Amino acid sequence: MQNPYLPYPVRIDSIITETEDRNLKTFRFVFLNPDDEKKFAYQSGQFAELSVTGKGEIPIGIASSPTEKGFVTFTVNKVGLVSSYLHSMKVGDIMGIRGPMGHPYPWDVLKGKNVVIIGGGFAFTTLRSSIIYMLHPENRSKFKDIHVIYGARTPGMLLYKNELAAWEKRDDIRMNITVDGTKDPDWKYNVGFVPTITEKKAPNADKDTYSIICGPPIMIKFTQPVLDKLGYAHDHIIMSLENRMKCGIGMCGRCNVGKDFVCKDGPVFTLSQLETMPQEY
Amino acid sequence: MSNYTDKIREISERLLKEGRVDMVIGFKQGTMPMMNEPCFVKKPEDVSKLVWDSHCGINLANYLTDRKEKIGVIAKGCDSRNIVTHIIENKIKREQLVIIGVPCKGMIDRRKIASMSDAEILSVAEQNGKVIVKTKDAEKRYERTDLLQKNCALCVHRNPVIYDELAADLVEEQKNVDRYADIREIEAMPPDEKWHLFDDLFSACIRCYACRNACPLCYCPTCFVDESRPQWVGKSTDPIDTKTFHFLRAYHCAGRCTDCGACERACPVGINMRLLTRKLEKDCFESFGWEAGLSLDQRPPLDVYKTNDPEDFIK
Amino acid sequence: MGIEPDRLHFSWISSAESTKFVEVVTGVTEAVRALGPHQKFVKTNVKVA
Amino acid sequence: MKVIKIDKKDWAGGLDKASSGYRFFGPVEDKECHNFKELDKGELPDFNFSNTRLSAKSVVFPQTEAMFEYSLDENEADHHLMKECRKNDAPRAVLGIRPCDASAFLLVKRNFDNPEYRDPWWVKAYESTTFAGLACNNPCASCFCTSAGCGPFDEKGLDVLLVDAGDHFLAKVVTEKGRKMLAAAGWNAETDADIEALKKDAESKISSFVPTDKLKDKTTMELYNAAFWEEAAFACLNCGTCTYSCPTCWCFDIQDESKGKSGIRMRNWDSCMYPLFTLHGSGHNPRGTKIHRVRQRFMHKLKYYVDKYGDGIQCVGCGRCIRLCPVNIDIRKICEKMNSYEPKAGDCNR
Repeated sequence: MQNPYLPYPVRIDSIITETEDRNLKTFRFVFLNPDDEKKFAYQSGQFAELSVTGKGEIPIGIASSPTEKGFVTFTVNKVGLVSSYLHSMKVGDIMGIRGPMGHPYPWDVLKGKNVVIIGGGFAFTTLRSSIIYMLHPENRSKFKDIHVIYGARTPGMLLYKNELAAWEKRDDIRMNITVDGTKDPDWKYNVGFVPTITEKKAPNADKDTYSIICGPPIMIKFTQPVLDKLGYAHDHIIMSLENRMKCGIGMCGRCNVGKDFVCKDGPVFTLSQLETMPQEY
Repeated sequence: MSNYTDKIREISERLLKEGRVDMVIGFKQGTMPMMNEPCFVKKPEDVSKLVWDSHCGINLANYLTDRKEKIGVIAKGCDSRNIVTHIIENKIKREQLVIIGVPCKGMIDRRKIASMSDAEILSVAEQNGKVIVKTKDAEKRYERTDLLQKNCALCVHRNPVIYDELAADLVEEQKNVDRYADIREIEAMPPDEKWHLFDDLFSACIRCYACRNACPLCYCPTCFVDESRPQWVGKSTDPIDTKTFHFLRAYHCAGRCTDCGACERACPVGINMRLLTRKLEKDCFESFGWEAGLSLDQRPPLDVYKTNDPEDFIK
Repeated sequence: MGIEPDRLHFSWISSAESTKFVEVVTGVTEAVRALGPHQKFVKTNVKVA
Repeated sequence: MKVIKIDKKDWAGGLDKASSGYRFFGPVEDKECHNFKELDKGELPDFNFSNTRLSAKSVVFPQTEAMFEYSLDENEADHHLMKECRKNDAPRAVLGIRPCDASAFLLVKRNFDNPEYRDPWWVKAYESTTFAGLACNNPCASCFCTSAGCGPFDEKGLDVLLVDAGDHFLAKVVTEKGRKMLAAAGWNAETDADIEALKKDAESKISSFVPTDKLKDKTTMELYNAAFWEEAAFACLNCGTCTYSCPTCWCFDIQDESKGKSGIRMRNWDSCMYPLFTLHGSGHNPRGTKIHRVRQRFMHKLKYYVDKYGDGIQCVGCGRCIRLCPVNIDIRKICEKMNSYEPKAGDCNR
């Protein structure tokens, strides 16, 4: 019997500090046993439990893409006991990851469709994974237009800055980067909150256009009416939820929203699904 | 007791009708023998829900914490003392409250009754100072005074210490009660013996925290057992963690506990944790002459420094 | 709580009372050494199923 | 199915004989109540009880259970790696478990043993256990097992059903596992004694009936938004008594605990009654109020579970939560309210 609680041992391969407040770091892990990488076959939108021995586990969205081989990456915000300790760890340290968990974004449904990615703050991780996945030469032709609207408080709070800059230069993805405000005179992208930029830049809805939206609750709250205004059907709006988790496999009982577990039945839900569920997230 | 119920309903109805309160907090008839359920009444026509009998042992001060409404609250002696403590500790304002005082003759110990009978108890009623306990095949009568909750038998503040209305005439306080005979016995034990006593006392604990949550003093937004950074107490059923929880909780209540007995009443496994809280109560009385919740004008002893505080333990 | 009386000491010592400080520390050390290692509030490893 | 007659004077001897092949668990009186514990060699279960204070779930799912052990000592080759703790999976038998508690394992099994994941510790403990249940000849007034898809003589969670018939037990063999245990004890006197009459008699003594038939017809949001929750939750202290005493509650927490350079990852029972259960790292709590938490408990048992598995409520009607609740919150009353609820215009939304 495969023990679903047993983490795969990994080594920290690199650590990048992403944001100017130093609260977000991207960890790249390499599996100690190469076979485990095969077992850890994932798709964009899934998450995993990062296990820090002696401290505990935290559920974190997978930031790398299945098209990137040899490692997995996670961007971790420093908030609690485990994440704070993780931030103090060094390259070469041994820990564990357990997963992949949950459902990915519905890639079967999204095939042949326009995809509008709307992200805010540090919730951009699985969206980064999705973009890398869709832009991969093998996959790009499977999707029509790709729009990205991504905002952070300031330029220094944006994740994956080098990649954002590289995507800006491409013509097969339409980038709309924005910040809430900046004093930087050289800032060449948008200024304004994500909902405002969405209203200006997102394509109008049609049956072939889906939006994936991840961000802080306040951003989601104000972006949703904008998408309504643009005519997006609620089953075309895809969201990813977060809740406190322990087991990650639907057993420990805390992350449920109605009868569904965020860990096992989510974290990806459409807005029309969420409308039939209690707002316990 | 039915006249208590009538009077409580009458007062509550008046308070609600006159708009002096938004809600009255009291008890409604329970579904099990010897159990009543704390409840609120917001409309004058609903006051018939309210009841009063010898099974209203839960401390209603617990339901006042941080509430914003104007509340009529039914208060026994111990409840009233905890209301005083709540007011002193800024958990509710005096102006928000209309206290409906209930002079109390003690609550009945449901565990004691259950332990005296092999058969399941189907009903418990009272008549002229007698308690009538019915099981499937038998009916037994007991003296009410023999069946009081342990804390009630030792109570010296049966009358509410603060009230705006009264549901009955004041009762005579019990005199010459030796509140601490058992505590003195424990104090006299050598350390090892004490340790074994506590080992045994808490061995059945399942860490459900019913004692803490039933206690009107335990309103911390994050209890020390739930703190994770740093973690004070382990979360397992390890006996050391269990004892740490009980000892620390008792200390947190030092100088505040009114011995209302809610902790013991709530415990699903019947742990006598009042042995700890009463030891601290005794110390506060002996060292500072302090009894909790008797006056709105005095700060609790652990809250103030006085030059004559006892310090013979300092070398 | 079952902790031996000699294991816990309280004392007022001013920063000027160096001699008293030495006396107290020596006294405490001796008293606690006489009692030996504390066994009661020590968690070895969690006893679990 | 076969019925074996066990003379009570052969009881201790049989258990002694079988004890070489089984670890026995049974009800034992401790202080003021009975609870399940592992029986010492020669110790007999005490059947002079109506039901144990806590359920028998801890036999399979202990309140604290070690999952992994680890070393933080970097001089050791396997430092920081989780190693599964060795468990005693030798055959066990639970003696005198009530049919309600035994059938609770079947409800819980759906959580721990499903097509996607199997919980190794729960599954191994469950599979290595033989359930020799004791029929309830005298159910309590607060029992409502027959309303919860169970009953005082219910066999579905059992391997053997023991019926106390005065100077002897009648043991109905329910499964092969049960047959083996009886054989190991050397009990083999087949009888054609009828236990149906005793069963009918016991069932007729159940006085509590709780309707559950309409729960599935309502939408989650109708029940979730129902107006009665504020009143239903008012008295609740948010202690974990109901959940810890419940045979069908399975929620748990995972914790690492280190001492020096080594430690264990363990799990402990947890409860939806506690605010910490769902508290996010950010401080946000999706079930931030008592009303949320009380509603979660009842909605889980009486609606979410019903919808998820389509096979009744997550409750066996043992009545423990009713008897032990310090403030008399009664699942029977809440279930009635939910079952008979008709949504009204003007109910608060969300």
